[in-house]
Amino acid sequence: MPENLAPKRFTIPIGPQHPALKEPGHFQFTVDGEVVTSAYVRLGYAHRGIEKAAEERTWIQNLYLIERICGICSHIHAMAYCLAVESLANVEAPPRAQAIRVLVAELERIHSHFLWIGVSAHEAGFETLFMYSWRDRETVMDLLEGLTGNRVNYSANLLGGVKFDLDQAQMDSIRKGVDFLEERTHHYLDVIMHDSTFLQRTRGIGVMTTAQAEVMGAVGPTARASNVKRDLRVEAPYSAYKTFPVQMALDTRGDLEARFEVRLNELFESFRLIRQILDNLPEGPLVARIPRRIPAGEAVVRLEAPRGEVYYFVKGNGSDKPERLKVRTPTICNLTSVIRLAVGHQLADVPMILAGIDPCFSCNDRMVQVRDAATDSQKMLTWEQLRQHGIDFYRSKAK
Amino acid sequence: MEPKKNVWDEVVKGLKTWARVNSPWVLHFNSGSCNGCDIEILSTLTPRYDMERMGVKLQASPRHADILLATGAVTRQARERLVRIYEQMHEPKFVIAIGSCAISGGVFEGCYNVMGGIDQVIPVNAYIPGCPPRPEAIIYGVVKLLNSLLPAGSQIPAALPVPENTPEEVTTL
Amino acid sequence: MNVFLGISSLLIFPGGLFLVVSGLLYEWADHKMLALLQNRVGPRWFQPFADTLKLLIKEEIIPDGVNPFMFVGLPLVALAGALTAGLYVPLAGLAPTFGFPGDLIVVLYLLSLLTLGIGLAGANSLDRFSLIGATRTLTQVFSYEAPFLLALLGPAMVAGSWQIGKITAYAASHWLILTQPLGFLVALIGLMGKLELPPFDAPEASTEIVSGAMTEYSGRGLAIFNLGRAVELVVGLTLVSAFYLGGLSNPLWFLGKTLVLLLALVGIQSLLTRLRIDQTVGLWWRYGVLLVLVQWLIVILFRGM
Amino acid sequence: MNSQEILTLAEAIVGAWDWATEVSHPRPNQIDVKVTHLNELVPIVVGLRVKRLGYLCAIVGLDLGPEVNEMEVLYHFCPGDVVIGLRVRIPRQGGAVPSLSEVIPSAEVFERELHEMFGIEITGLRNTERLYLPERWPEGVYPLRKDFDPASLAAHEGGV
Repeated sequence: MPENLAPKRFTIPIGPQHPALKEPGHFQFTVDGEVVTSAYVRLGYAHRGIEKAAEERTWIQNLYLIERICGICSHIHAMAYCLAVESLANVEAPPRAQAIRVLVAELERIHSHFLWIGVSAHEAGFETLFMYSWRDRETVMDLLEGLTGNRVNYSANLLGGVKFDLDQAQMDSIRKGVDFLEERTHHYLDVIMHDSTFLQRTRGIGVMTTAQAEVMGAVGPTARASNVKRDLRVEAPYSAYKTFPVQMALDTRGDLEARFEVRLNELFESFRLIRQILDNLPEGPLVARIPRRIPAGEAVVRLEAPRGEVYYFVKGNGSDKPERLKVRTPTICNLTSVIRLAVGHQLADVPMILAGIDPCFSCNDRMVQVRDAATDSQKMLTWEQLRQHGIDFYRSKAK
Repeated sequence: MEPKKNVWDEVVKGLKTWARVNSPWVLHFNSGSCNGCDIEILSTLTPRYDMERMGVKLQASPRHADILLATGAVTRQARERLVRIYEQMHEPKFVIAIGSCAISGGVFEGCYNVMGGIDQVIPVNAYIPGCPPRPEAIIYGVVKLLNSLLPAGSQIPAALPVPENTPEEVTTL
Repeated sequence: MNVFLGISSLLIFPGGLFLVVSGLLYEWADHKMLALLQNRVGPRWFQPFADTLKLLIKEEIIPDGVNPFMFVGLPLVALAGALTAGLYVPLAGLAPTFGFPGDLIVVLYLLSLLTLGIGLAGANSLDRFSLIGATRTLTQVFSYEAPFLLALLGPAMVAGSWQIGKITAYAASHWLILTQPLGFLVALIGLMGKLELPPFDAPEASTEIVSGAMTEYSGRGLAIFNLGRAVELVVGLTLVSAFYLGGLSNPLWFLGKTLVLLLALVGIQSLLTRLRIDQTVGLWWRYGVLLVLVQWLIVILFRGM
Repeated sequence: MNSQEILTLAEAIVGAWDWATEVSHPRPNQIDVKVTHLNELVPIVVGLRVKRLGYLCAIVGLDLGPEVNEMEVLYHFCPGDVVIGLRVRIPRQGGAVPSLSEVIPSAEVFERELHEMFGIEITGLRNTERLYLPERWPEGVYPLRKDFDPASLAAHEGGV
């Protein structure tokens, strides 16, 4: 064994190509035996430079670019962009369009949470739950395809409204699909709360206290699992959430099991909301006219994506192209806090902790946190430097 | 004069292609995609589409894989990781570019951090268009690539009994 | 004549070829049942054959910083260990070809030779994933080996001999699963630990350490290791079913018994999440050993009376 | 605290005694504050933080273009449904902004993106390594500036 490799500690690179990550992210965990001593993340693999590209496309062309920031929450990004542009041009989407937008947003939340249950079960090594949850997810994918024509990136939004309408047959199929999904969610909630081997991998692991979540700025279900009351649909209701209020799903334990339960309890909220919207869908047109040249000004829009709060900032200069578009996605806030949680856990828990925040690097890679020097991961740093750097970093942070 | 056809060579060659076509192990690498294609690749392995009936298994290490499913417009950062992964794979290896981003950079063509399609970095054997391509399209692409390895005319046996009244052109891949 | 018979029993019937083919078929049965439990269609019957053949003809790369002799030699040692263990086990319900007093211990040693081979293969490379995989494989050996051996010694005690032939003869008359249920349970779970089936597949947990000790292997090395695993599956299943499910019987009935046992394994496999390595060791030393000792106590008291 | 109370409280903090700030209300639930003296930025942020209004949503960099030769940094704090915007103008070349990472840990990430994309110096930022631009990105090239042209990128790296 060459001498520089007979250390007490290794640096375990996870990613950019790694079965635990369905997307490219490069995490380096220095482990002492099986316990993680320091952790940092080097992303940027899915950074495509969307903000610069948005400045060279017209408002309408940008819609197709924005939808492809992230494949799982593409509707939320498009909806946020449309709301921002509509508030710049102070145009209000008609009530029917707003209700349909919220309907598709909630369907997307169901699809994203089912996907997440499968992926984190796969991280824990529970293949059957992965297979079952993804089989049930096909139901909501069929509903979305029935509505919008595409399983993923369904581009339901237009500037000023929505592209399609709902007829009676589609409403009935949605109701039937939602009933089936609700019954399955009860089953999964039961599995997650009572399956002993699964609990061994989630109970008491990756605990984040309320104060930590507050200071680190965690958002979405990760924050709500640590009893931080942050849910934009309740705090700052936007578009149709004003007429269809939502309750917040909270938990106090802040460990992985709590994050599972918060996301599943949220689903029940979404099912109720979808039925409520379907029952009293307001009549009226689908699109409001919006001028090609958007008047100058700035707009800030914040929405509740499946992973947390997404923030859009749009600045127009009166031409048909935006002057500046800024997107801050939820994963970056959760990632900075979760990387610090990984320290002290077993290496085997790390994929589960990472999966706990449902990271979406494609959203997130517009922005990332790098801690170590910009060294190529292949170049062997001496272990001592690496470890010392890690420990200094955390000692100074903890001060 | 055309070399005498040695029966033994034919049998060995036939056996080799039969083995390679019937157990294509797959490795997935996302070089900067919006993960729409990646979740469709994952859904081909789940119960409804289930590629395992074709012998396709998602492998964890490039050493075990024959086919590299590359998605996403290659970003500068992911570029040399993609090349290293391609070099770590053992011959005979194939690359399938999945999704319009992998083919030509798609909607992100022209962004400063994007290099465009996968074929600008590594040789690509099959392209599957779509944003994202449906799971059936991905399976169709993989099976078409495998059929291209077989001697002309023959095909992979359909893993599922084809219902009687399906039209002719559907069954011939 | 005797030499020819010896060689054919070594290479053809209960030995090499038959063992490898039945190993691959059992592996297919394992994957197919698992897939059906996860309501997927699952692989075709010739899938393991295609996988092994494809791996054998893949390009062979020996990574640098690795001792080439061990890199190539270890898979052969592992397969040899598993194959020789097959000779002492009553395959397909027929009497074992060779046997001598104490061959139960030899068989278990040969089977753990395979796991040792995999561990050393992992430790023999620069890749950090295989180093972690190797440590996990070897720690897991220490966790399930003792209870598994004790569970198999239960029937040996009752039969009064450590020769597999005699134990299976004794087991033919009375079904030891009824008299020693705890021992059967520990033997079954121990078998899952030995074969590294989930929930005990931490050593090659794909989502944490790529594929553990096997990360650097491909082509011939991986094919031979997989063959060794398949043979180990057959040997383990026949051993446990011969001891606990009423010894020898005609091959068809014996095949049925081993498939029922495999179905039980697959059922447990699909229900549980992968346990962390410290949890598996904790589980074995806290509950595994306890159960088996209680079983021994009952056996001693009952026989003593 | 409903949004009205938050608004009045924020108004009080920002407009207190002699901060050199101009406060405006572009939208019902929004306060826009132009901070003229750079060294007053951190005290205002500490004030907001103390009154539990300090949830930093994002830091936005705006390049007002080579002719105006100025850049603007926008800090958005969003307690509840109120948006409090602190706006700071700095010269385009060599402009520097004080770092908030001591007060708000999560600000470190946003500031590093700002530094990397606009070339704005952040005084007091602990590590300024390459964020999400690739490791071999040429120094001194800032993609989100108005006068950035991709051709120069190819020339630098020989079209890597």
